[in-house]
Amino acid sequence: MTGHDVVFLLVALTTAGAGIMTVTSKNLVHAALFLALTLTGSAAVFLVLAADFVALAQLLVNVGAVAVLFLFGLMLTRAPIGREALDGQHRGLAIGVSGGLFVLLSVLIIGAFGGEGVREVTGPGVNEIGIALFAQWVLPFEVLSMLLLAALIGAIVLARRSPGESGTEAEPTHIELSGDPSTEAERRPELTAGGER
Amino acid sequence: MSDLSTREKIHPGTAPGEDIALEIVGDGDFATTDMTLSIGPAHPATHGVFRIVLELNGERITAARPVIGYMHRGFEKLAEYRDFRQIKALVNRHDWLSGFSNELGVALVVEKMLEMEVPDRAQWIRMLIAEWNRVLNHLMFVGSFALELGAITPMFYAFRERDEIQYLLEAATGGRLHFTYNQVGGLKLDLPKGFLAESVRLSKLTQERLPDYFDLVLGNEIFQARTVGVGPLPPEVALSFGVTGPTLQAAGVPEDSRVTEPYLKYDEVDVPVHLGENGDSFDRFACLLYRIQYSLHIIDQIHDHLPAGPVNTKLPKMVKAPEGAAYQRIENPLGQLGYWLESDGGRTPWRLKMRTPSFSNVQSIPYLLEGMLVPDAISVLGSVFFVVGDIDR
Amino acid sequence: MNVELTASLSPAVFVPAPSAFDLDVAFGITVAIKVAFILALFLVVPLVVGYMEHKAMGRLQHRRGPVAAGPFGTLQLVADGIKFIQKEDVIPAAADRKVFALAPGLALVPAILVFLVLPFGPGVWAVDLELGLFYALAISSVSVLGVMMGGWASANKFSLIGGLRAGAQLIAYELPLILAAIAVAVQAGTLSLVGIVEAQATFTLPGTDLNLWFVFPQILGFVIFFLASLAELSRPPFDMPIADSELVFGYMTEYTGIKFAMYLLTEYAGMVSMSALMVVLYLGGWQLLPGVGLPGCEGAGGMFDCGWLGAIGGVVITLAKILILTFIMVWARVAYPRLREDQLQRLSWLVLVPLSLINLAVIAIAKVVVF
Amino acid sequence: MAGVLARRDRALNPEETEALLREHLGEQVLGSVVEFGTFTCKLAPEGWVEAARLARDEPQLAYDLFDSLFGVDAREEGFDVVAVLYSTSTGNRLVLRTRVPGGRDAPRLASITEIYRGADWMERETYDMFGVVFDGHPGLEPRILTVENFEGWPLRKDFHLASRAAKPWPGVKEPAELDEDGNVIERVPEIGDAPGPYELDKAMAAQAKAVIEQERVEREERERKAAERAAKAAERQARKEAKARAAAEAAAAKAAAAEADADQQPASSDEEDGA
Repeated sequence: MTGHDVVFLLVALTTAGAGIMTVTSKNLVHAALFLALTLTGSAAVFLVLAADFVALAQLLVNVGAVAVLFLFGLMLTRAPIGREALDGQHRGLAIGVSGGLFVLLSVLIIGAFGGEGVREVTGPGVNEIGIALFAQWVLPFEVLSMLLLAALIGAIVLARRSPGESGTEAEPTHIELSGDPSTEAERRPELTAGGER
Repeated sequence: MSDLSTREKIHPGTAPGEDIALEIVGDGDFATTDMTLSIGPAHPATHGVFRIVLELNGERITAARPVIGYMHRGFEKLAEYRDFRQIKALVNRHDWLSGFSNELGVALVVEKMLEMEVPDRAQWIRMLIAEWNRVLNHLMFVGSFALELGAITPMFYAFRERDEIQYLLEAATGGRLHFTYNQVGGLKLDLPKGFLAESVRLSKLTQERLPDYFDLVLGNEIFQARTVGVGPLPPEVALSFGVTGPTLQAAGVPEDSRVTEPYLKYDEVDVPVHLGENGDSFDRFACLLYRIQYSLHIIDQIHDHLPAGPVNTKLPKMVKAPEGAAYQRIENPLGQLGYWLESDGGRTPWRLKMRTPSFSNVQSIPYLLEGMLVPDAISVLGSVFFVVGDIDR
Repeated sequence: MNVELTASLSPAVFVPAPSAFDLDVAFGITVAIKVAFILALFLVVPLVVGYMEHKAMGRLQHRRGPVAAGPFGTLQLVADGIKFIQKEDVIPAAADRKVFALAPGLALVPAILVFLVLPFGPGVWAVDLELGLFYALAISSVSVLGVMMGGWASANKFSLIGGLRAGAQLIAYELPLILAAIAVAVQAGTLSLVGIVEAQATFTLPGTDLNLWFVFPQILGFVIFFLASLAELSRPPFDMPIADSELVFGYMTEYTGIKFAMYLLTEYAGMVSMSALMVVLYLGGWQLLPGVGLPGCEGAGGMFDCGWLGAIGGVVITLAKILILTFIMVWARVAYPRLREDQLQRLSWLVLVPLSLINLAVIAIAKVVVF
Repeated sequence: MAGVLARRDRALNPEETEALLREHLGEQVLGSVVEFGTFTCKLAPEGWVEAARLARDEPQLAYDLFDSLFGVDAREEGFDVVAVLYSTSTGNRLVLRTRVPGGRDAPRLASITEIYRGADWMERETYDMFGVVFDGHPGLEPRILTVENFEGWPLRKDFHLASRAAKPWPGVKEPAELDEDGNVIERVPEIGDAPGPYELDKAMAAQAKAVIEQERVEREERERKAAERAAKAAERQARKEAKARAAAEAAAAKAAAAEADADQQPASSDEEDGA
């Protein structure tokens, strides 16, 4: 076992551990943080395998942006501050799906590379990747970007409500109430009451 | 001095920040939880012990509730246990940034009840010091409002001027915050030798430096972006709340006690008043800055008019106001200050009501904040000028 | 010192030794010296920048700045550091203790790691990666995780809002930052930071002998990069995550002592590393003036293959440029109020992103047609 | 500003204002007075809200600036509520004043928050300071200026200053002293007799009273002892002096005797002791 193997093993074990913690954490934010650690770990795995570009892309996109968005969404919506736990409702389903995926991927990977050990490869440099992406595979690349664009637009449509829709959004009270405060008092009695109770 | 074209884009009636980029509200799975954010009692933006409870949806304020009273010191009660001449040492403490104006109000109302003739020189000196006090107060707000918007420099600029004015007033009164220079019937002492020369020099110096503030703050693009159209206060609402001072003038209401109900010798000098258009944070701040400029203009006129003569009158050994009630209002730096003095003919007031400008001004804050973003709340809190002691008394 | 323009990251971080005892001793010593030097820079340069900020702000505000600690107040930040170490480490009762404790470290570590690839002078860098620029941008984007963790774990609403704002700000400004940097990479034809410096030293205006830094053809990109880095660092006028008049002190509200100092150090280290990146990408690295090489240096524009004199001169020039850039950041802080969060988002998505795309397109076309 | 002042020609004078108010409110206008240049209109409490509405809406009055609203202690008759209104268009000031029904025990008045927004906090303050309840106010509680669990109504005259009860005001100008005619000003309480509803007030007063009493007892004790000591000392002194005088007389007698008996036999020692 070479030093290389030891490093790989350590990184891989950390990543796997973080992955398990991700799905077992009862605190949503902890889970998201462990997800970030898992993604960082997989970036490290790529690094050990001499795939620099993929590793850094993983870091930049998945850790720097996706994990941050995850955290952002959680904190903005319902994540309790501090130590309160939040338990999932679909534990069985989740175990089933992830277990199935794990088996599927394991079978595929072992079937494809099972005979070979971990070995150092000199991956393609960034020049080669660029040429491959923008010359040989340019059509799939563009199709993929269209898919992402569609997803983006879909997200905006979902998130944005048109002004006329029902909801709790506060109406611009400033305009209507020109001189008569009684309407305001009726609508928001707790406001004019003032103070805390 | 500033480019107001950006203001024209804002329709006068729209709620502030209506077309916002990130709008995260909704039902069902996308619903966000509301948050109650308590700003204060000790918070950088409240400059004093003042609390405002905000109900937030994201960063948008759905309701605001000021909580006051942390600094209530019962001055109205204390005044009932003081001789008419002693009250002035109490009242210059409620609005600690305009001590002289406060005690001036009490002196005037007591003199009104005693039907006392105050020497001309005393009246002119009172005007002079009151206007300097106004400049002192407004400079503080120029600095602190900019600081609340994140600009740290105007504060230091303002304190550069403030320090010199403080020295000037200290030379005359012996005090820096609580001057206690007024007396019933005049002033404690005459001006010291060399005061007028220094006053003239300082007035000129401050006028020379004023364009710095207009450029650095009022002309700043980010400042305009943060204040134009933020927290517009319609004039009729402002009047209904009893909002006065620069906050009311920003709404375009020409109301200034020095002009509409002149006291002292304000009817003998030219008192310009700057009026805003929309009553938003920008206008409020502009009115404040112009008030500094115009106060210095008044100070210059006082320098030319100041007569010779005594500065106080001999008081009887026992000051007893006749039975009855009198009301006197003066234009404090922050707005209209009113003293309702009711006497039963004894040595102490039966009732002294302090009608302070901050109390009424702050009352309008919940109205202004609804539907705004948290940073706008800071912009509104900073531009509806108030001193916490002046709210709670 | 020789130039390694095509080194890969993996040999540097994980030494590919077939046997653990078969290390090249000389190589190891070189790496150790370089790492020590970079760490020393990491600890000293932010202090210098901090001192400069104190003094510059003081002068710009009609006051003197620190004068008491050390000659001309130079030791003020050292004194502050000692004070921070002595302070009690307060953790709020409701806080998530582990996350709370980890967060400042997580913010600080990427700031150190970025220094690994920054070239400060001829041969003065810890490692020259083929993907240096990519590495620097990727690593520095991780810092915000520490900020968001701190904001959430403090169990304070002001902190939480601060953390959220930091996250929103990072997402919004990452894009123009990277797009502006890509334009430089396109023009230089490499992602290596040393390679970019070399490309600038040898780049001439087409049709003339005039040597130019990339700031001249890409002035737009430079401005975008500068603004975006201000936003990434939460420096005024984009300091909404801290916003002391609104959020008390944003995500740092509950932090005290050494943890607070770590956040502060992250900010100053970020100022230095972002300025260093700007120096490398746009301002010709350690080149004194366009077309002027360093004394005693040869290779690409008289900037590589230097003796000790040239190396020291290069470091001095780089640091001077960094100080000038950080001074501009301080200047902006003194002159401007703070923007509002939604105005900041609008500035990014509606102004900077389109402009940086235009910049990229123009540079790419020019690269093919003109350069 | 000049334009504003020009419009003031149309302003009603106090008599006209009162006539206008009487026209609409009839009997509810109880009277009016111009004191120190301020026109005060006294109203029956039933006409309170209507008068405020009239003052705001009547175009000739147009009192648009809500200046202030506050209470005044009216001794055993209860409390007055005073509202100060100002018109930015006419430059007139109108003071509305009414005696709150319900006496000192249950003062209640209708709220004018419907008419003036600014009345909201002003009425809360009046409630906080005097205990006047305003019907129709959106929420008088929690107390606006004092702490939430504060007991008592601070600005009522029967609420005495705790500090003043505990320690008399130092200085010769103290209003609690006798005035020049030698009369005590009645409404300043004597030490310790504050009937204020505030428990701390009482406790502090009692404590202060106890301390003062204790001091007085100690002082008297000290004085008594000092007097006793002085008396004893005087007694001793007197005895001593008497003794000395006697000795001196004896010595003189002896000397005289010695002189007289110089030629005779010397006197015995027993005789000397007896003296």
